[in-house]
Amino acid sequence: MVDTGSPNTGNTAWMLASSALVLLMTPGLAFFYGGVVRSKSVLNMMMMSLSAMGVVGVLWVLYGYSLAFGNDIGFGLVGNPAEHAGLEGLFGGTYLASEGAPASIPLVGTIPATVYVAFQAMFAIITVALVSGAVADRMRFAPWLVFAAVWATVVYFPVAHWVFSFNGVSAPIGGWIANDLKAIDFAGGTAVHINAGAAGLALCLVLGRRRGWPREAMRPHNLPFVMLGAGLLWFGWFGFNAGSAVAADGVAGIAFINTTVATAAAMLSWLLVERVRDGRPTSLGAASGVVAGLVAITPSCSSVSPVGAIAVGAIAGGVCALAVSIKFRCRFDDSLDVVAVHLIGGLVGTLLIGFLATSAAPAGVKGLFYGGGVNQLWRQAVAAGAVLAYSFVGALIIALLLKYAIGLRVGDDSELTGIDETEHAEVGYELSTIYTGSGNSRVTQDASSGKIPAQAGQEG
Amino acid sequence: MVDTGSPNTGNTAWMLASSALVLLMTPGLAFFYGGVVRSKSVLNMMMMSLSAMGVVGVLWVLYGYSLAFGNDIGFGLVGNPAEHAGLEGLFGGTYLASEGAPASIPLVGTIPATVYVAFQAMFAIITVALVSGAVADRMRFAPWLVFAAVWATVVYFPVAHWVFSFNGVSAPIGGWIANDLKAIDFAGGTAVHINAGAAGLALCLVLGRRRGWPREAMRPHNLPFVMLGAGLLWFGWFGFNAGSAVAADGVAGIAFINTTVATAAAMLSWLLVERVRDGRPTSLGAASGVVAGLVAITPSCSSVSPVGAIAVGAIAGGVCALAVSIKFRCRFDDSLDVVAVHLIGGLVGTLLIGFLATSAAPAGVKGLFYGGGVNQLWRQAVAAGAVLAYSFVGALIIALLLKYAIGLRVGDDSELTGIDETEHAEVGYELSTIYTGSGNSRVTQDASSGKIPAQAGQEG
Amino acid sequence: MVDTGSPNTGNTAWMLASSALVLLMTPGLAFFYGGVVRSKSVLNMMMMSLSAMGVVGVLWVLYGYSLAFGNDIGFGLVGNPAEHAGLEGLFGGTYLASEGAPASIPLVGTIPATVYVAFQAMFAIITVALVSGAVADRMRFAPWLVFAAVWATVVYFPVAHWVFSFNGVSAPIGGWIANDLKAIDFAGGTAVHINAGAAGLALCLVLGRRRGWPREAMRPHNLPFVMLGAGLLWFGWFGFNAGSAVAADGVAGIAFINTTVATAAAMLSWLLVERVRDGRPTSLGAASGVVAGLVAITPSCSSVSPVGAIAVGAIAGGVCALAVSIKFRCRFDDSLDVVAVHLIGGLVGTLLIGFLATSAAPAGVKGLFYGGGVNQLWRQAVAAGAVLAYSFVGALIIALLLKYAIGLRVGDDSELTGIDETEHAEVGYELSTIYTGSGNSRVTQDASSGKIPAQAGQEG
Amino acid sequence: MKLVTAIIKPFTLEEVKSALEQIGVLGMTVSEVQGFGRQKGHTEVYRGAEYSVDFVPKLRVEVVVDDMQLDKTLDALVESARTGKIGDGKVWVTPVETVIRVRTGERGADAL
Amino acid sequence: MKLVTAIIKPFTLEEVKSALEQIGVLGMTVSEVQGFGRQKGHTEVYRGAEYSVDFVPKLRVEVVVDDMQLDKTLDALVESARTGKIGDGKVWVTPVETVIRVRTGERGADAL
Amino acid sequence: MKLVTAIIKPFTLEEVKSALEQIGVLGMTVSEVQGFGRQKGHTEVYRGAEYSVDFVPKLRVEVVVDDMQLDKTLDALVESARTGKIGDGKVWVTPVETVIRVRTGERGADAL
Ligand SMILES: Nc1ncnc2c1ncn2[C@@H]1O[C@H](COP(=O)(O)OP(=O)(O)O)[C@@H](O)[C@H]1O
Ligand SMILES: Nc1ncnc2c1ncn2[C@@H]1O[C@H](COP(=O)(O)OP(=O)(O)O)[C@@H](O)[C@H]1O
Ligand SMILES: Nc1ncnc2c1ncn2[C@@H]1O[C@H](COP(=O)(O)OP(=O)(O)O)[C@@H](O)[C@H]1O
Repeated sequence: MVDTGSPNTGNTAWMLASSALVLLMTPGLAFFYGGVVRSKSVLNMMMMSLSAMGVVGVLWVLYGYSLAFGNDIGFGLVGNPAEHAGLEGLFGGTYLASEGAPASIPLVGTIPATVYVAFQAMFAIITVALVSGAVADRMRFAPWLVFAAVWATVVYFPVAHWVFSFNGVSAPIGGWIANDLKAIDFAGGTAVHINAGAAGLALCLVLGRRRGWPREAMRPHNLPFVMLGAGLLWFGWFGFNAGSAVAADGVAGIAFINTTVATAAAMLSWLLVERVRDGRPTSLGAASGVVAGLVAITPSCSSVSPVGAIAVGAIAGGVCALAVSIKFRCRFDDSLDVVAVHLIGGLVGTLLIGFLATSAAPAGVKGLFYGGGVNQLWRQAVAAGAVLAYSFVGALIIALLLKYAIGLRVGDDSELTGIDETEHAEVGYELSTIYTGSGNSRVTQDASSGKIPAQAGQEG
Repeated sequence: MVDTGSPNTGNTAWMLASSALVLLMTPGLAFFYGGVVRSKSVLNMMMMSLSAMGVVGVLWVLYGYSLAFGNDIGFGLVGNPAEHAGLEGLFGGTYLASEGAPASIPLVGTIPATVYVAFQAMFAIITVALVSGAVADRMRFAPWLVFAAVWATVVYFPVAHWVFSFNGVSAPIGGWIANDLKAIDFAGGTAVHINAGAAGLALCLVLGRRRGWPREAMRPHNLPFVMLGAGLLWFGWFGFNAGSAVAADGVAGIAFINTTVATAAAMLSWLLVERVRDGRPTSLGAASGVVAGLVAITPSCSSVSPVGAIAVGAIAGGVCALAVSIKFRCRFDDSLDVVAVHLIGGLVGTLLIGFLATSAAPAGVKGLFYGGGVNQLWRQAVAAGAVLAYSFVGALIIALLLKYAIGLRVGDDSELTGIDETEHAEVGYELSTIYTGSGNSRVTQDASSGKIPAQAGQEG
Repeated sequence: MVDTGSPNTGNTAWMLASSALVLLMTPGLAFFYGGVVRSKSVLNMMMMSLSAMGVVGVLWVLYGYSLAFGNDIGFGLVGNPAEHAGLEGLFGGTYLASEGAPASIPLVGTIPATVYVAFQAMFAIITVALVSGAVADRMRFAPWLVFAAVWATVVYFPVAHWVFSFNGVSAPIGGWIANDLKAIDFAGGTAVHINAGAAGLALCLVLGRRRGWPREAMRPHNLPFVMLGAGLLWFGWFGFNAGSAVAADGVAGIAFINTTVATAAAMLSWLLVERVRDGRPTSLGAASGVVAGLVAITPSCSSVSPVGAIAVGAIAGGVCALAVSIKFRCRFDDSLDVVAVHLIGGLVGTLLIGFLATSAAPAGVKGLFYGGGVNQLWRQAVAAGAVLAYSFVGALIIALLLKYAIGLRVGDDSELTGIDETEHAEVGYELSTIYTGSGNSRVTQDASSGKIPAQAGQEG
Repeated sequence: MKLVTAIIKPFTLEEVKSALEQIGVLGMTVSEVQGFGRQKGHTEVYRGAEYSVDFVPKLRVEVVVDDMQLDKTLDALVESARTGKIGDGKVWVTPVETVIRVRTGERGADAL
Repeated sequence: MKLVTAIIKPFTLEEVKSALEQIGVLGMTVSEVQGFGRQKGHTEVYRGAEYSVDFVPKLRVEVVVDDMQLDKTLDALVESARTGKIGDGKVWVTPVETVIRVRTGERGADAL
Repeated sequence: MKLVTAIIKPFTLEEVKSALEQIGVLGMTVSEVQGFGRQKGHTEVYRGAEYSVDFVPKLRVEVVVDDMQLDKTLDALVESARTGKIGDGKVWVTPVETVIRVRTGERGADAL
């Protein structure tokens, strides 16, 4: 339940910083994804992430936070959407201390409720953005916006309630995974990564493969952007993981160091797999290993030791590097490997807790290797399975409905020409002297005139 | 007045982080601006932002801070430049606590005075950098440096005093807008955005249009850079807005969530305008909507509710999206829409406070829609008008003086060839195998030899 | 020695943020470096930085931290590697306060030991990454990884002990430079910049010049990336310098403002040198000036006044701008000027303390110009010289051993074709419609099949 | 010897290439060009200003062939590059007096 | 049939294009090239090292025209591309034996 | 007048250029092309998928020369572009009927 009082400035400072860090992850993701697609789709790829910030940001304030963190309305399945609609009851009060009387505002734990809302908003945004990696190059923009809004509402907000809403923190009664099953998912291995990965799989199955995939090679057009994305993601992820302590304390400290070292280990093991399998360690591999490590340590950073974190990272990096072959084996076009990196990586991290958890870590739980038996392992498995299944089915239904209601895919022509030109009437780069040297495109109409016949791109 | 004592570590932690965040906004702006121009001007465009960090950074320490936050020397117009010249009196003391005796250093509020100085320095820097968007592709670099220094001194530092210097915070007596007019401008809708927008308008009027504008299309050369810029700006803006609480408290909290949701709403409404008017929602539109929303919520984030923030963002996004047509109607070449986004966006945000302010927000003021009548509205209007007029006239005079003293514009040839080559002897990108594959440019002279005849670029 | 207790949340918040900021510097460096090389080497250049995060990150947790911050095992030369192997003894305890009983965890100073470990880890990572600038375009990736691991172990970890390990902070007895010599190096002018610069010099001497250097011009391929790198470095450097206060206090405050203003001054003075010497102020010059200023203020930000910081920056910017000619005079191919910027810049900053230190600054030391005589100056000189010599000799030996053991250099062919293609089987950019427009590269084998004959690139 | 120059739509390159390989053409040179003709370009929108881009990205394929191979080559090119839509492109033939293989100095047909 | 190849300064393309359209040329193909000749290149400076770049960015405009159109075309090209400054470029004419429109297979003048 | 077109390896351009300058060639036009031929391309790997890139980056050098200069030019080109490795490229010669210097309108040899 939301108490009122005066916040701890140190914890609040860290959570404000963490919220900003997690927000930056979505632009970071836009570059990680945008660099991997071909140059004719870079803008659309980035727009899917950016637009998630718009759509989910607004919904979160209107009712999303309440669905996730409002008081449970039954069986730990979902919060009360009306409870804090428009953030009612989460702001106001005496903001500033005055002669003796301390500030007194709504708090969640030791921080202002609004800060907790903002921090959690960023999680909702990036989870939706992650899904877009599965549908590169071929999904119309309008259906994407609708999918983002509906999937967030029907799948993400409830699942966040299951996993992140602990009894008595933001509301008296929270979600079933956190409070009844007692699975450990510190920062979102299930709610964020398995969730997004399963949804991406469903969406790309409904959408179908890209023209020419897999025969035709679709080479990344800008690998430095991928590395920029990986760098920004790693940076922002400290807010994601260490911020999930909701305090600047020892829990944040171990989450931070574990996030650092697991990611380092995952990068190395992905590169090792490439060296052995492909003969060359690649920059895309290093960047992918970074993300795989970050994904796997997300649920587990509060329950393993730093050496355990090295193990988590090394295993995740290797497993995900091998998992990229699944889509070729099963012939589904998960264009940017959301399944291999986020679904598989999330599973690895969530399940390894059952083996590697040590009571010296904040979660204070013993895994199989530390004499804890399978008690924690099965809880982890159930949580992972439940989220996976619910998200996959939910996304599948939403995608099918949209497919038949408004259609999901761009035409073949526009896949050939490039979705940027046909969906957004733009091109990512204009470096040719044919244009920059002179005026070889005319302004046919400027913003001061009214509606124009939109007739972009019939190159096909 | 500057007290001495020992700082609140939590508030200091947040203000240190905020200062770093706001610094990052200027490189972010460099990419937002740099991506929109043609590839032959990208370096100059970025250099105008980067150089503002150099020029304004040094001036701020020498006398700028004192002009803005020194004790008022009359009518709330400007601070005493000598008061803290070289930051005299703002550092020193007992930095560290020692057996019992606490640290005792100069403070502003609860944080070290030096941190307050640094935080405010970043505002001065970015305001100057914002102006450069109006003069893309055609302004010589030396006059730009002079303009930056003079405009900062004559316009920004005093205006910052008017708006940001509250009695008894950094000095006993502060500025007239903050203390006498009591207009609300939490983080700089007037002092930063209206100020920069008006100056940009004046400067581009004096400078004149680019060769070929508006007939000739000047297409953005790197839209992913624009999105990178928008992402970094949004990220840094949390320091700008939530940092303006100068504490890690509930005020920062609501400023933070309002900044998030207003920006989200503005992005969506800009895209909606484009969809209707142009037939396509664009990535440049999404990025521009982000900035428009950030601009509008800047003055208002402490005085509206989260739902009010959605309204502020939605209105600003729509209005700015339509305002881009003004320059075509009136035929002034505000190259990167500093007027449409910053001047108009700043006006929207500043005036909307008069309508949407709610007493549940920290500012504790009632707007027209909350039964507060026009009492606040007219104050907002006066503040906006005063800053707009002063900045426009000031910039106009400075620009005219420079024009006749040293000239502002590059030659036609260099506008054709590209200002990067002629002003900076560089090109932004060198991707051709004609050069990278071999040695087809020779080193004619290396850094070990002396002065060279500079004779760059006669391609025209 | 590591005490246990409950951390100061404000200081911890700032150190968590600082650690994240310093981590971001390495991707920032990857862009600063990656933009300067030719497009055929951009990925390898970035990979050298990224891989340092992997290799050093893991070693740091295993034994690196102990070598640097474990209790001294003799003469202040190195810490006890076994002391905290795998961070043993640095985590655990009561993480959360419970009814009355406060949290009690291992601390370093007022922050969790794990946070201190993480913060210092980032220093080790970036120091190794800095070295790579000297060996652009021509060093095989595997030997680089080995060099990084060995040099970090044999050179960086001990030198960090000398300079950063103060008696009684992380262990009872620390390093000789910090405790016996009492030279001032607040954030790493010697341990980071002189250290990396000297190693880079040794490595590039052993490696030899690039094919065609210096006759053939090797033009930067992406200067906006260089500016992005400079921006991210400046941003992250606030964590580096102000974070070195290990608290959110007045020391951090003055370090922060000095870092801001010295960097601004250095940018301006580098541009001035270029204007006079070359006839044009360049964007590469501005970015290089930023880094030179950051390097020079790193050791001195706690011991000079803000006006002193302007002097430090202005001198460093000018000296480094002139120092880039040394490699041409002496004909060694320090490809990205690690010597001119980091070695020289580090020396300038370290020695200037001996002149410009003022007792009003936290270090409380008087330099020559403030009546302190040469007492501090000689200490600075000894520290700089010791680190320079040890690092140079250490790197030279390691490089020579590797050269004869496994070889360091790629073949001429691959230098012609591009190291990205031959070492990483990738190209940085693929913008041509020859590929993006259609399927003109076939997938010959996908990840679902096994090992492939690696036969990349025989274009030469 | 003839030089056959074909302006084609980018995405047809792969088919063109294999069609030429089929009839025994051993080499070709491809470059990126911008075409102007009957096929109209596309429209771009930036901050409400509509830009009409008249040029259309095309590829130029150059093949030097022996006279007897000419007709086969033209047929192969035209077949494989055709989509039937406007903008499919042109093929033109110019006479070649000598061809030399740089590596060996061989001339004429042997140089191909 | 003739192939007219013109090397021009990039910023003259728009005028060249409209000049050609005026005289009824229906299509052309443009590509980016680097030119070397009397016009000297420019100088770049990186960290104090001065680099001299000998090549100058130019555009190559290729137009296939009917013999009777040749002179009109040459005049139009030379007029519209001329700035009078060194480096304005060259125009050269080579014989074309056949032209085919890919879409229809038409040959000769009809293919243009 | 002849048009000499050479397809060469990028890194040989500088030598080719100076070889041509030596024999008094005053100008040339260079463009980037992708070559397909005996020389095999390279392999790239992305997330375990191996991509074979068939095209090899080459440069096209075009020189218009006077007939008497032709042989000198061909020799210079072939000498300077040769590395002896497969993929060195081709040189071909086509007849040129007219050359015009845009700046002056001069025709023929004077236009070069
Ligand atoms: N007269 C010409 N000379 C050179 N190239 C031409 C000419 N006419 C057309 N082209 C090239 O052929 C391409 C296709 O021509 P276009 O008229 O658009 O379609 P189509 O070939 O179907 O009639 C153009 O984009 C241009 O590159
Ligand atoms: N002999 C040549 N063969 C092919 N192209 C040439 C030749 N001479 C010049 N050019 C091209 O024409 C362009 C202009 O030539 P240049 O000598 O610089 O100026 P001008 O044409 O005014 O004499 C050059 O940049 C080059 O692209
Ligand atoms: N028949 C051809 N027509 C046009 N260009 C060709 C032809 N054959 C080869 N080329 C060009 O020459 C280059 C080198 O040819 P290749 O067969 O690879 O080596 P070599 O010239 O040593 O036999 C190719 O990359 C291609 O650009």
